[in-house]
Amino acid sequence: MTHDDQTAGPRPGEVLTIRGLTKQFPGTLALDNVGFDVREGEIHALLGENGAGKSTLIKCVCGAYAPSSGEIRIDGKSVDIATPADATAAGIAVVHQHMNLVPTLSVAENLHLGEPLPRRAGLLNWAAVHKRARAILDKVGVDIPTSTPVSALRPEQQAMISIARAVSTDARIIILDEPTNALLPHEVERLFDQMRALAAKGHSFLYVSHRLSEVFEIADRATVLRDGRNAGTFEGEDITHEKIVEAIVGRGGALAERRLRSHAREGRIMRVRDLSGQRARGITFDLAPGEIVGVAGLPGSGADETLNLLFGRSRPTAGEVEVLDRPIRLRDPADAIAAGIAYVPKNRLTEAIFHAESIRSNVTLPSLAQYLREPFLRLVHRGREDAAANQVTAKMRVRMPGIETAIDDLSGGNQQKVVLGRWLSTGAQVFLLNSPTAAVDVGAKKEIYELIDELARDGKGIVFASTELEEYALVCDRVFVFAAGRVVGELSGADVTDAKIMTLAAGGAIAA
Amino acid sequence: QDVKLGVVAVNYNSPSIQRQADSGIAYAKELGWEVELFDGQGDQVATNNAAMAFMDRDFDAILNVASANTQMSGVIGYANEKDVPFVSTFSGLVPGITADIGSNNTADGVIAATELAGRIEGTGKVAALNWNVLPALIERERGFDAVMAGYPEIEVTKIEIKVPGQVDDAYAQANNLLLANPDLDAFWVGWDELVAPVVRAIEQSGREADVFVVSQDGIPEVLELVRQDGPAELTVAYNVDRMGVVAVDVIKSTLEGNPPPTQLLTLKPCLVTASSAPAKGESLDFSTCGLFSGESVAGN
Amino acid sequence: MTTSDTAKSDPTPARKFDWIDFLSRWGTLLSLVLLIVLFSFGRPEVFMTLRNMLNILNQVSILGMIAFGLTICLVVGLFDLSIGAMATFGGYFAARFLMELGYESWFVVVLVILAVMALSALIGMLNGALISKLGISAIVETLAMSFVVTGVILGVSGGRTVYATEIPDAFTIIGQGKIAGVPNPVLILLLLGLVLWVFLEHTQTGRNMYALGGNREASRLSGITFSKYALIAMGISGACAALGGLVAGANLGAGRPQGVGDVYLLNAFVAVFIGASTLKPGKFHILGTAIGVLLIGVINNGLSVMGVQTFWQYIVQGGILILALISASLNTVRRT
Amino acid sequence: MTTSDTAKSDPTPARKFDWIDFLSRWGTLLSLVLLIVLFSFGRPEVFMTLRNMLNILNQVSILGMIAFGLTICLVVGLFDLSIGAMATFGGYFAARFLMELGYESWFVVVLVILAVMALSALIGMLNGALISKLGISAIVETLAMSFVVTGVILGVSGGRTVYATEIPDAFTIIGQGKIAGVPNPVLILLLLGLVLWVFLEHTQTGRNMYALGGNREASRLSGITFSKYALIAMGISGACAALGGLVAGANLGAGRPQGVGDVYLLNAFVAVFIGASTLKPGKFHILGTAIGVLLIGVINNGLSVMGVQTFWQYIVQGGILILALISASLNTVRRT
Ligand SMILES: Nc1ncnc2c1ncn2[C@@H]1O[C@H](COP(=O)(O)OP(=O)(O)OP(=O)(O)O)[C@@H](O)[C@H]1O
Ligand SMILES: Nc1ncnc2c1ncn2[C@@H]1O[C@H](COP(=O)(O)OP(=O)(O)OP(=O)(O)O)[C@@H](O)[C@H]1O
Ligand SMILES: [Mg+2]
Ligand SMILES: [Mg+2]
Repeated sequence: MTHDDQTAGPRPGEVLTIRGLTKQFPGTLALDNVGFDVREGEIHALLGENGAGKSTLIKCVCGAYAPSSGEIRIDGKSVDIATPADATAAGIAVVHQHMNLVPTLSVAENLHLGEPLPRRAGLLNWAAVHKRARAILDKVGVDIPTSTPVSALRPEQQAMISIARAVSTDARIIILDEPTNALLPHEVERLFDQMRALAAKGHSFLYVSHRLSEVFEIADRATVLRDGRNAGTFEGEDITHEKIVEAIVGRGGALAERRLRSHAREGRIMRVRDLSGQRARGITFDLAPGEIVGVAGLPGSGADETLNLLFGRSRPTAGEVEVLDRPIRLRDPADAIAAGIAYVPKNRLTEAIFHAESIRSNVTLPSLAQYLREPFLRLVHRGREDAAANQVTAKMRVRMPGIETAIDDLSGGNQQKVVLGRWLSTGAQVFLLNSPTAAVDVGAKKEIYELIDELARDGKGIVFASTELEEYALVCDRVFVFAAGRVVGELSGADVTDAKIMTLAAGGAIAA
Repeated sequence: QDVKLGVVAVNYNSPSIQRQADSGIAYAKELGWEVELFDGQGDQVATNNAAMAFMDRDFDAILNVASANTQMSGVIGYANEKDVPFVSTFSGLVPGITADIGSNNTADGVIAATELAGRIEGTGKVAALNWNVLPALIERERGFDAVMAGYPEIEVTKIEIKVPGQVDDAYAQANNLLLANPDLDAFWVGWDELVAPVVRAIEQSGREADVFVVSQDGIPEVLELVRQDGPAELTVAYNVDRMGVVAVDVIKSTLEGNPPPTQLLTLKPCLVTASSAPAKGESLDFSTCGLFSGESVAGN
Repeated sequence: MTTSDTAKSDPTPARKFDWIDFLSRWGTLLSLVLLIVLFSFGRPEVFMTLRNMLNILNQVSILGMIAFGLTICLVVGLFDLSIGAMATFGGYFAARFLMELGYESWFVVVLVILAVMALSALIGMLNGALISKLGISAIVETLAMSFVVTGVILGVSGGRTVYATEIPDAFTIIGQGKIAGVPNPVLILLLLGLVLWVFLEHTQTGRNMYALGGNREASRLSGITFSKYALIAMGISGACAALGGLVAGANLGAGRPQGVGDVYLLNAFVAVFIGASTLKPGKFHILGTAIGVLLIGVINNGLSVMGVQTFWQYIVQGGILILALISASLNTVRRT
Repeated sequence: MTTSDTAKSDPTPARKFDWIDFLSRWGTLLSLVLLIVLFSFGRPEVFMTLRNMLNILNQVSILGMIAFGLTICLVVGLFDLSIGAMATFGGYFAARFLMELGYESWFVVVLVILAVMALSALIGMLNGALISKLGISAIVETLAMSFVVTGVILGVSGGRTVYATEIPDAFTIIGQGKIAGVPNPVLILLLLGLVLWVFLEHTQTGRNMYALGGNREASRLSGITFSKYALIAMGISGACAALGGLVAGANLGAGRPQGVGDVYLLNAFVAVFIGASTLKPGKFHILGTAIGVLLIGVINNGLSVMGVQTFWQYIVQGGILILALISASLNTVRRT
């Protein structure tokens, strides 16, 4: 690895040292005696499955959580970080996994969040605030007016604002928790350039991502956590795919293989003609039973929107949709569900899960109508509901103490299986899956791929979207690529590769 | 003897209700009775239920302090059934009660309105502020209307006051009226709580000399305002302390087998003007005060 | 392929008794029991009698009806501040209609009651429609509606109360009669509680309401239309408030155009929120609301029976509510 | 393999005038202007006079002070239902302390006012502490606190009003005096509005409050401590409510132990939420609140000057509030 040379040479000092860090949540030991260090000017990746403890570790380091025990040293000196403000004072800047910005405030104010704003005569000097904000944005190459409210920005723009804020400070330690989830490829590149430049100036990075390819590109060293414990720190030649994956999952060869065999059959399960909405236009395709069709594109290109339109989540302005040759009207998700369409949203925590409810409730909610004692009072037959919940969770191989357990107590992967499973009993024929493996670890990912494959084998039609381009090749029979609201290309068979998708999505042409 | 008296008040925290209740309770205790008080905190249903519960617990008599008897028909029916004396103060006459100790509100309205008409010499512009929900206030307005019917030269503007928020609303309404009617001569208000805000509005508009207020009740605050000879011209005062005592007296004699001859026992009110108002800190002497302005003029 | 299998072992090792969790679930109920014991020692001959227990139930019956209705719309995540005005509405218009009709028959009374409750449900559904279709704040919309309703009642009534003599006895008996020694309002309360409990816990509609209250977006994506349930919930809330006001009117034998519902508005919120800190912390439910209502009733009755002055009732009620909130929050707080 | 390249067209074509956006921003202000024009035509000799304008301002001044304070805590995302009780608290205790002290001096009056406001700020901060430290619902906690405060006032006062004659003139002048023809309450209102506007819009503390209101977790992670700002906001809200009650007491020359704040409570919420539908839809801000307060004042004064019956005032106020909410929501609704 080329960048290995940079970390060699005069042995750099340890900027951030973590020793014996333990965090006990009620019922969960999230961190168990974790220790590692981040050196001056290095980019240090922090890896691990969902729930391995990465975000918890970061929150302990930045004062959002109080660790149960352990020591944090900066420049070798033990520090007590009790609040986020303490962390800032100690020279730590963080981009958290979620919730970094205040949507109601302007870009300029968000860039200054929690910092003292420039003043004049006791009051805030807004001209100076906007000037500084402009400078910060220019540095990361973001061209957004600083007075725009953050709520008006697209997700990837919001992500860039969060990152800009962290890298603009003169913080010595910059922590990024899955910052690239919403970014476009060229923005990821620009972020990496920025990180390299800052690292060269002596800033240190702690970088969390599930995208291993990114890690191989950028990281000098990588520390892996598993079940809240150290599972090894890797450096230089040791940063290999096999070694890292093994450390992460605790077993080898967990990666799914390329999809080879299609389950598509004769016939047509869904017919879409000229479907249009606010952000996508003229979508036309047929879906065969057992077929898995991907919709791909950069964020905002219309791929996600296609799923939203097909589910009635966004209102179509024109077009026809038929399921099993019956025309349907899509004014609301309820219409789509009644027509036999299922939908797994991108954001599990905010769009899919009923918090503090049992696994049973989470599974049976959309299909409750099938377990009624009678149709008028709509009394639910509890026995039948329980049976259905047990059957679904068994089929989806959900690992749980029982169906009455609160869904929040499940790990991310198992929660996702519950979300998928809730559609098995609605009699859905068409499954719209938006990033069903988002923020799910390698092991659970593989299981979810298998479950999708099973659905196809059962003759369901599947429309699939993902933030990770590699997944299309693993999952789909063919892929529509979107740009600026329209389909710009169709790929199938061996042509489904991340490179070709990317080329089309970015507006290029592919030689036949 | 061993008498148990149940006292219910729909809103004990209202000062004049408190005085009626307290004077009655003090007197009953003097008589050696056992007394229990229930405060409905504005909830009439709870008040009714409490009265029922007293009777269920074999109390010997019920004293209802100032919650409209018209809304206690169930309680009164039950009292009759159980042969328990039901005496009320200032709560209106309805069939079935033993007695209501109060005042003749219509007559009081007539007194205040007549005095008002006399002071503006039977002609001019008058504003009436009232809340036409409480029976006693409706009766007072009826008296006011009867008098005004006899003076076609007097132009009356009626305003319904918002309750709750009556004090602030009376102030706002009086201000608006004074602005919109430069020729306004006087205010008639349904009850004394409205006097102070109306006086404030008059003073603020600088028309203390031309506009005055008349009212009914005789709460200490208004007695004081009247004494100061400002825009608060007069009020028809009730002897609230005596009402409680008389009520207990009536209960006592009823229990002894002598029910009152009439169900409506009215006490003599008292016309309070600047000349007849009690000195600061002293209370009104109902035995000597007059009922008509001529008496107080002659008395001086 | 190595596998260590220590991870997925017993998820709950034999822990010590979890006091905080216990308190957060049972604290309110415990304090209710404690108060009852306290008052029973204070005035054993009065407080702990069947009669007084029935009396307490009777005292809280109207509050209870209104609070039950409020529970439904809070389950969906909507505040309803119009319940005070709606209670007055129900009481006044039932009496007024009966007065205008002038028939002394059971049949007419039942018809009028149904009509008034239907009307109130319609107003509630209008609230629900405005809130869900236009996405405006329930708190403010219902507040605005309560102004409108208050104005309409005042306008129609001219401020005049409808009296017992103008109302058929068949109506007043609803508030004043007893069956087997139990006052009718208590029976109505129990029935309403039972119906709404079954509705919330055991019907699809109720379950969907809980889902909406838990995560509105996830519910929409599961095919549960918010606007429909907002309509139902606000309709139920309006109808229950009107029922409460109507029973109050029957109890008083009067149709008052003002001051009926206002007394119950705040207490209903107190009761429902005490309920949400009981048994299932963080969740609104009928049983919890019933406990909240009882707590208020016991405090007021007990302190009054003990001869404690009124202002203490305010202070104790406020204090207990704060304690209930604190105990319910313990579980959440210690997580961070 | 096909590729088309029609995609990259202009994302924002030259649009027609955006009526909906215009209405959602300016609708409330427009309706205020419309009402003023209407009333001016109705009673030109009365309504559109400087005296009546000052009169309107004077009438809304107390509501305004309370609503300004409420704005601050809503900015942070906290409801304060104790403002009614706190207004009563301020009015009563200022009068009571002055009565007990019995000095007729400016110095003592100022001292007492400061003491009462400090006390109210402390109670508000206690609310803030309970809410932020224990994570309990602000709505219910403040409701509970208002019960406690009401109880304390009733207990201390015994229900007795402190009258004008028992209060020094130096106090009543605060509510009754004028400077250059402008009533003192109006001056106090304007000053308070200015101070709080600068505070919210142009100080770090104010901006941090907006940040917390917009996203509490993001703010926390950026080092903005919720509990600190909850304390400040609730303290300000309590102090402003007490100030309003105190000026009301000075204006009417009475320290009333009940019935002062309750009316302002609901109207303050109405004003603040109308404000949040004005100019910056969805955001609470002082200027908006001022417009909301004015709207209420103009409706009440105008209808009353036109001789419209009281019940219409309730209906019109409720109706306008609903319209304001609808107009403010238009922008949001069409987005879906
Ligand atoms: N506030 C909390 N209360 C209780 N348990 C928690 C809390 N936050 C995290 N956990 C648990 O701690 C463990 C570590 O979670 P953490 O969020 O640190 O994982 P992660 O490595 O960041 O996962 P991901 O890759 O999904 O972001 C998980 O079991 C999680 O469920
Ligand atoms: N909020 C929580 N409260 C209590 N326990 C939790 C919570 N979140 C997770 N857990 C428990 O912590 C354990 C670890 O969760 P984690 O997310 O690490 O599972 P996992 O092994 O990664 O599963 P998967 O591979 O499916 O993601 C799980 O058994 C889960 O039951
Ligand atoms: Mg795992
Ligand atoms: Mg994480």
